[in-house]
Amino acid sequence: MKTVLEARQVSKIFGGLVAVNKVDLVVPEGSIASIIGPNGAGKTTLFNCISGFYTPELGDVLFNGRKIQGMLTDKVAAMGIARTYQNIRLFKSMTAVENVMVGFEPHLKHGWITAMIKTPGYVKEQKHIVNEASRLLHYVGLAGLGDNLALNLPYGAQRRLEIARALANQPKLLLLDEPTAGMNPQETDVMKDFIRQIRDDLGITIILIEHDMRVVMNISDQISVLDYGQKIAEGNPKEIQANPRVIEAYLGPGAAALSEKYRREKTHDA
Amino acid sequence: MNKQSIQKSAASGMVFGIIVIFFALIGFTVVISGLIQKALGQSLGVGQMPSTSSFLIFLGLLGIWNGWRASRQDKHETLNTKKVLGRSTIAGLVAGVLVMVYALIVGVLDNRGINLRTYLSQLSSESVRFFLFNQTIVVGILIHVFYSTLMAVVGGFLALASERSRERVKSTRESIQKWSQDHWLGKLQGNPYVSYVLMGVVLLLLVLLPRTWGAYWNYVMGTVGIYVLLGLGLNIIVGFSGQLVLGYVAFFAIGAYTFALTTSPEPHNLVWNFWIALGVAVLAAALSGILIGLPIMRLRGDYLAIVTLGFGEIIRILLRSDILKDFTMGPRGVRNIAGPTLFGRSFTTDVDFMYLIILAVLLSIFLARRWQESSIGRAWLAISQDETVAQATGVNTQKYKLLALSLGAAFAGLGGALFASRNQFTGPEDHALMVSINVLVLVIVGGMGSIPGVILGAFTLKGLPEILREVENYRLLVFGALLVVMMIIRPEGLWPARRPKLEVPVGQDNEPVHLPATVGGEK
Amino acid sequence: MMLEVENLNVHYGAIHALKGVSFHLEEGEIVALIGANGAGKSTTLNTISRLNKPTAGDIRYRGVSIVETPPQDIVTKGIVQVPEGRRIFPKMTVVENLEMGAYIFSDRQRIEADIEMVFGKFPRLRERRKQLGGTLSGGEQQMLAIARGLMARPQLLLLDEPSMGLAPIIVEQIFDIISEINQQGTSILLVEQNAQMALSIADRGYVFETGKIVLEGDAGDLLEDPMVKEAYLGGG
Amino acid sequence: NGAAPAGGEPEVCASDEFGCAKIPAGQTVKIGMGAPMTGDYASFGVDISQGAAIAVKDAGTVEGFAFELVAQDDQGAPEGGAAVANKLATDPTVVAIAGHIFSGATEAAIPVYDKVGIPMMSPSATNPPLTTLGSKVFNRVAFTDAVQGKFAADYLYSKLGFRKIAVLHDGGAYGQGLADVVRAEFTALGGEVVGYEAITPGETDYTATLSALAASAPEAVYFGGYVAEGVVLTNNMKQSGLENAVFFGCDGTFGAEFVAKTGANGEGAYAASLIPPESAAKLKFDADYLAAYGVGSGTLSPYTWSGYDSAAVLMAKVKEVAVLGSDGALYVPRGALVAAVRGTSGFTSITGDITCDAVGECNTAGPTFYIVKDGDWAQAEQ
Amino acid sequence: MEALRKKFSLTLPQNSIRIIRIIAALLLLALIIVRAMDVAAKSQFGADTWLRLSVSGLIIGGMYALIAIGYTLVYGILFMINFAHGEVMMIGTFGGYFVFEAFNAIQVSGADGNQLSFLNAYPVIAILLAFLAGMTIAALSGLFLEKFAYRPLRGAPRLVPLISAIGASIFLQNAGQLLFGPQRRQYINPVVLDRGIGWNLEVAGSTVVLTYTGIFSLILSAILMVGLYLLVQRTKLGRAMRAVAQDKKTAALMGINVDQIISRTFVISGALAGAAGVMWGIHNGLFNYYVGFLPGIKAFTAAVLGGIGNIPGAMLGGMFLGIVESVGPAVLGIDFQLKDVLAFTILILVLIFRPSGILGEALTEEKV
Ligand SMILES: Nc1ncnc2c1ncn2[C@@H]1O[C@H](COP(=O)(O)OP(=O)(O)OP(=O)(O)O)[C@@H](O)[C@H]1O
Ligand SMILES: Nc1ncnc2c1ncn2[C@@H]1O[C@H](COP(=O)(O)OP(=O)(O)OP(=O)(O)O)[C@@H](O)[C@H]1O
Ligand SMILES: [Mg+2]
Ligand SMILES: [Mg+2]
Repeated sequence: MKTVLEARQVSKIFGGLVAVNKVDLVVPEGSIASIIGPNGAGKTTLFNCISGFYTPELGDVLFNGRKIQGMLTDKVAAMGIARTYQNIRLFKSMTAVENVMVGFEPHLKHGWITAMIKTPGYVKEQKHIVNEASRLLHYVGLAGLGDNLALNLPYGAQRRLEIARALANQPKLLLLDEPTAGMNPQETDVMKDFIRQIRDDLGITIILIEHDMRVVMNISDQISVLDYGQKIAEGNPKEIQANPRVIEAYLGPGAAALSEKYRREKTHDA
Repeated sequence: MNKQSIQKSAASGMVFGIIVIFFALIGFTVVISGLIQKALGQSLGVGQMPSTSSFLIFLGLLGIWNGWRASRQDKHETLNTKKVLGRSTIAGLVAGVLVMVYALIVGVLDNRGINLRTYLSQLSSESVRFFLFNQTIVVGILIHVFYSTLMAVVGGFLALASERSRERVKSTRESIQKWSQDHWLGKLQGNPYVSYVLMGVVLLLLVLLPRTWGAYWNYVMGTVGIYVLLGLGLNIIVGFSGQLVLGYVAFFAIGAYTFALTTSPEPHNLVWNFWIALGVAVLAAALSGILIGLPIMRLRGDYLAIVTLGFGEIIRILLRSDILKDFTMGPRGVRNIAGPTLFGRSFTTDVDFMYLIILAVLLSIFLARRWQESSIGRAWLAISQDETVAQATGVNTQKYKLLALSLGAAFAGLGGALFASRNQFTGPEDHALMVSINVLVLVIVGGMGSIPGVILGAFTLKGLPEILREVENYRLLVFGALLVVMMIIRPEGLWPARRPKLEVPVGQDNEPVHLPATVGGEK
Repeated sequence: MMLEVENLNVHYGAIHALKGVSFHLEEGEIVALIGANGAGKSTTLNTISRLNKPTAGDIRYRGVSIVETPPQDIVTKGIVQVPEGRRIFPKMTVVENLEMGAYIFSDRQRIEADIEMVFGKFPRLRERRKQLGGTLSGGEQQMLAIARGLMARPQLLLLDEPSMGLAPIIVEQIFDIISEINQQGTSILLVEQNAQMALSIADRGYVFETGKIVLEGDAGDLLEDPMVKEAYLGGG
Repeated sequence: NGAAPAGGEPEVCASDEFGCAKIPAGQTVKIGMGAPMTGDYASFGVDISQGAAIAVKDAGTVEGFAFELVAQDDQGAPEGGAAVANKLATDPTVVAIAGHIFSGATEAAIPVYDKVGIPMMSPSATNPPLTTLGSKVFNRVAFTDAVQGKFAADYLYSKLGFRKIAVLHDGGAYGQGLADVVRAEFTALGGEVVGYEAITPGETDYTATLSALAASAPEAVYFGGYVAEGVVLTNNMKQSGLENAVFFGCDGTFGAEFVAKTGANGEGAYAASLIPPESAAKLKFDADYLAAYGVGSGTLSPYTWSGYDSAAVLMAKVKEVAVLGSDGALYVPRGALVAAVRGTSGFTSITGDITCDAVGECNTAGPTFYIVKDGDWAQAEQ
Repeated sequence: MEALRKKFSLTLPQNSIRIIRIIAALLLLALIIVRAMDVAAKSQFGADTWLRLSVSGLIIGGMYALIAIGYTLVYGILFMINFAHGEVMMIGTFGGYFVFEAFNAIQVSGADGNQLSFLNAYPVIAILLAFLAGMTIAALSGLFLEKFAYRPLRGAPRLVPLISAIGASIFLQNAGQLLFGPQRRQYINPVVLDRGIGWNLEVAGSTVVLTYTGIFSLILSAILMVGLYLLVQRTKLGRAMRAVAQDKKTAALMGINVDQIISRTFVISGALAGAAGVMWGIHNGLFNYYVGFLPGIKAFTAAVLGGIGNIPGAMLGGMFLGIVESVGPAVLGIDFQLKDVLAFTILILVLIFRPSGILGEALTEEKV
């Protein structure tokens, strides 16, 4: 299978802290690759290196075989890498549909002069992207909410809108940073299915950062585990779940076991 | 009455007392009384003090307001006679006593023959006596206390009465609203033809008014028009693309001087055609926008503001400096700048010029609207809200920020050229920091990002001080105060921006989810 | 009765965010508030901390109404909130953030001791003690936020989604700490998306839906409740 | 107007180039003024308008009509000058303008008054080209910068015997104009200008500029600008290595304020002025001014007296040409007034003899030079 | 780990823009040095002149710094440019002036029985009281400004308070003119602190006067700045100020009275401006209602130069600006008229290379 993204010995240093330490990552086309790891392991930093926010001090990031480190973020986006953010970052006082339309930006052909004259070509292009944007909204389940300001949307809808905006970039690779954070289990399930659907429907490769193991273990083709900036394990969900190092550093005994423990404690107290 | 209520009343009285004293200290009491006297149709001789009765009217109004405010402390409570009487008496008394103390001090000092004006320039003997109603000190201060209390009580009862009638007012207003909604007038709203008719009326006015209202108003309105141009331009930069630029006057100056130097016989004797020079001025300003913008695109917010402010100052100082004297005429400025010509005929009367300005304004409004509503406007808006993310979403932020800067600069260049041409003169002092500040103020007072707001803002900012000429030396004082009050009352501006609604085709629920054609793998 | 909330109504402009919410919390209890996004849980906590002003209703703390008490005095009374979304001070170091938590105290020694105490609970923070808050990872920030809340020695701790965005093992630690704090005598009002965990350590729970409480009861009963099971506990 | 012979209009109006100003019974005859009343230079406007207001009080009435001064704020800037001019020009009862104050504002205002025939008499707009624009209406009681500069250079070279001077100006049109003339004339006389610098007006510390000048050891520092900066320069000279150089100012730095604020530092400083040292008229004015405004004349600006004079000339001329109509209104033929003002000759007032030449320069005498002696201005050897 | 460090130090910065920028900076620096050496070679300026220029730069820089701190404090907390800050300084200048005037009018008998003005009899008390009065009244006006013009706008878009501040500035300036008249006034100092007298240094054959007022101002601004720095870094109030600056809501949750802290910030910032105002009067003498405008703009520039919101930055920026203004034109051999051009050019250059000021934190690696 073709490799979409390859990271080679990527390292990012903040002052004295090596946030990402010689990480290798190979993501095949059409897969869902998850990155997990304790808080502060360097997952988001790795995303930032891939999407052009940071220039890694060391190592290469290759997208479809081309080096992309050091490129500005808009160029990276134009090449086909789109992302969402751990703390939602929408254009708050723009409507939902406008948020999505901004995503089409790298593919627009018309400029300020044609916009001024309103040439037929320009008008057609605009019509086209309004349509496309609302179809995308529909696709992510926000049909009919297009005219709402982003800040007025419920939390879950904002997460979806971020994804819609990213999809409008027409990416080949989508980076999702904790898409289910702050969602309740029911909503999380819906989001999980949706992510899989994006991959299946659109053939977009997805890299996912997530702390919710029900999501990660369910939809990942491949999981990489970071700890203190270093990759400590890689494999399919089964392998990862069984890896003692991962359990020790990250997974712990698991939610079910925990709540059992508390329940016992409580009855014990009583 | 509880303690809190007493405190509030006293505080209100205190504020009003201080206001009265402040007015007296800056001589405002005399000026306003004079205006009242004139408004009542009584003449006022030169250098004469206004009559005591007009002063009493002024004080009375303030006193009534005091009582009113003190009485209505909480929106939710219902007033009664006892409450009102207590509160307004306290407020009036406190204000009165404060004023009394002040009057006593200045009265005694003045009686002793001390010249207060050495330190407080408005306190002439005459005005001190005027403040005491031309009575002896004792009588004067007693009148103050008594009158202030009385008027506050009147104000309190007015508040009571108004509250009693408020229900009625409210129901009347509601019924009017209802009527206007039901009635054909209400239905007309939102009818596209109505806006065409309205536009027609405005156009007609624009054609007719310059012919009728005379040179002064043409001049004032011309200035307003030029500031509308500037405002529209800065609005592109600040309002649309979110870059705070405090040196906008630099582009104005570049436009004005380019035009001036290419059309004036002195110092270069170029004397170009008006329209060519106008075009060159606009281009020069736009180009300077790009040149300035290129190195500073990384700057954000207030850093950008101060760099551009510095740039504006650099331009102004250079224009008046000795090193550029031979090129720009130094502090003297360029005179004999050309007026417009068309088909060989020069049209430089105030009316002609007004039409030219109106034309330029209409064109600019058109352009600004087009850009705002286009994908360019959308990209600007995205940048203004979150530049980092906009860039990561694929918006070429550098390009768009530069574009905004140079388009905005072009408007300023046009404004500058028209300004220079109309005055037939331009000098470094035309391009001081205050111009940048004024334009920024009008954009924000009007409503940032809003084109009608800019127009309204320009009228407010450049028209208001002209109207305030009636209050002479107090006009800037009043203007400053109004600016603060306006921001507090309407922080979003007089006419806030609204995003145009897009016609979003709503997907049918039963429609199968099918994929946007352009989305995803283009295999 | 430690905290009584009665008929609380809150408006954000035109939005009626809380529509007559009433609940209570006994001394020493952990009470969980669960519910979907935007149901009004955070609003409830913010109103108790007096960051919002209710339009109607009453909040009593140990029998005394605190709806008119300004936020800073709420803290001195012993009610401390760990807000949603971390909200640590980004330009202060970890230690400075902790010191801010103890703002209402001035006894240096006691503050130092408390810092040691929270470092004991969150060793990760000790490693990062000199780092600026804004550059911590999400999980580190969340730990810091809770630690900072503890610095004020709360009697009633309001926790708003403390497990959000945390690694499973950290979630475990956090809940351990919550139950530990509770055992040491602090009452806790806990808002959580992770209803499973929340209800397992809570004594009682309330379920919010669009500004109202739709269900309440013993935590154990709620865990068994079919509606709660379906909506908030998920399949996994 | 003037075409239709209305009610009581006298004949002169019909034949007058600009027609008549009609002042209905009960109203006042207005003398306009455009002056900076707010902003950095407000003291000039306030002072000059106060001087003019005293002239209005002294002027009495014309055919039973009182005069009134309408001073409008032009902020000393061209933009404001044009606005005020337009405003005043639309008021039919404004017959003449005692102003404007600054040259820039004046220049913007002249075309407006030119169109409607309102004569101007500026107390202080000294920029030389103003009278070369071909305006019929513009006149001034102030002498031009060119005249003053030439006299000053000559005085420095011949009278005081200096050969090395430094020239400073405040970067404004007025100051720079003066400085340029002085530099050119002084060099032409054979002297050496060892430093030529501009300062930024409004500041209160010029030691840096002066220290740099001191390096070339000039015998005198000529300054073209206003009193505020003049005071600071004089005070700073002592700390900047220029303690032995003489400060030589212009009419902008003359006045009581200079003496008051420089104290001992000011001893021996020169300035120019258009007023003769003492006269009965001046003494009376000074007393009136002090009584009316509580500050001495010449304290706020050096142009108090010319403010009085410019208004006084205009009102005298109004009295000459005004005619009482049969309807009881007062008619002031505008064209005639313009001509009468331009034709002023031998009008004696505070600043001496006012006689206008063909282009509207009404100050025939050159400047008088003053020196600070024992804490007051004294006429220097001429 | 070690290997990584080594390799890291060997790798060149990959960002080509950065390289270009560094080269450009070096070129510029070289240009300036060459020019300065050129000027120095044929300069007529002796050591005396340089000393005079530097001293004057330090003094003015100290005052800029003091005013700049006020800007920075308020900016740091409210992210708002308090445009009326210069006017607050003006009010302070008047405050001190009236105290001086009053003490000048009071006659007391001195030690030797002569009639002396109080000012000359007890100069230390008089100066202290003048500062007290100037700082108090300026602090109060800062307080009122915040209460009436800014507090109602808490939470409004960022530029709205700026406009309100501009309005307040216009209002205060004109109120000053109307109250006290347009004329310039002059501080009459006690004889011991007379302007113009000072230590006379013989440098390069000529006398350089280090005026007492100048040295006094310099020392006083240094003391105030250090005091303020300690206040913000070391005290609880300072920590609360920083917390409020970073997150108001959370600060409230820590038990901080946010409104009170903001008020206090304005009080401190006003008091510093007031002190600068009185110093201005004592050192420069002349002032009127307009006195605050220019220093206000300059100090604002200084604050940005140093990194707005950053207190040491404001001090550095103020000093730097003062020195550039008085020494810069001489070093580069350009007209003094262009000193502001020089100052602003340097500002622009600094910001091009350091987009958030000399001491401001770098923006480039924003965490997302
Ligand atoms: N500052 C605000 N201004 C306007 N509306 C607000 C504000 N804060 C909250 N709301 C609205 O009030 C409602 C309740 O919000 P709240 O934050 O209390 O919900 P929540 O239960 O905490 O949700 P979540 O699980 O997402 O944290 C929502 O509809 C929200 O949009
Ligand atoms: N701009 C920065 N400056 C300094 N340190 C940083 C910066 N960004 C991140 N760090 C540090 O780098 C480490 C990795 O952070 P990162 O945000 O990548 O973690 P993460 O794996 O995404 O954690 P989480 O799951 O909690 O979000 C953390 O210790 C963090 O404090
Ligand atoms: Mg992360
Ligand atoms: Mg919440």
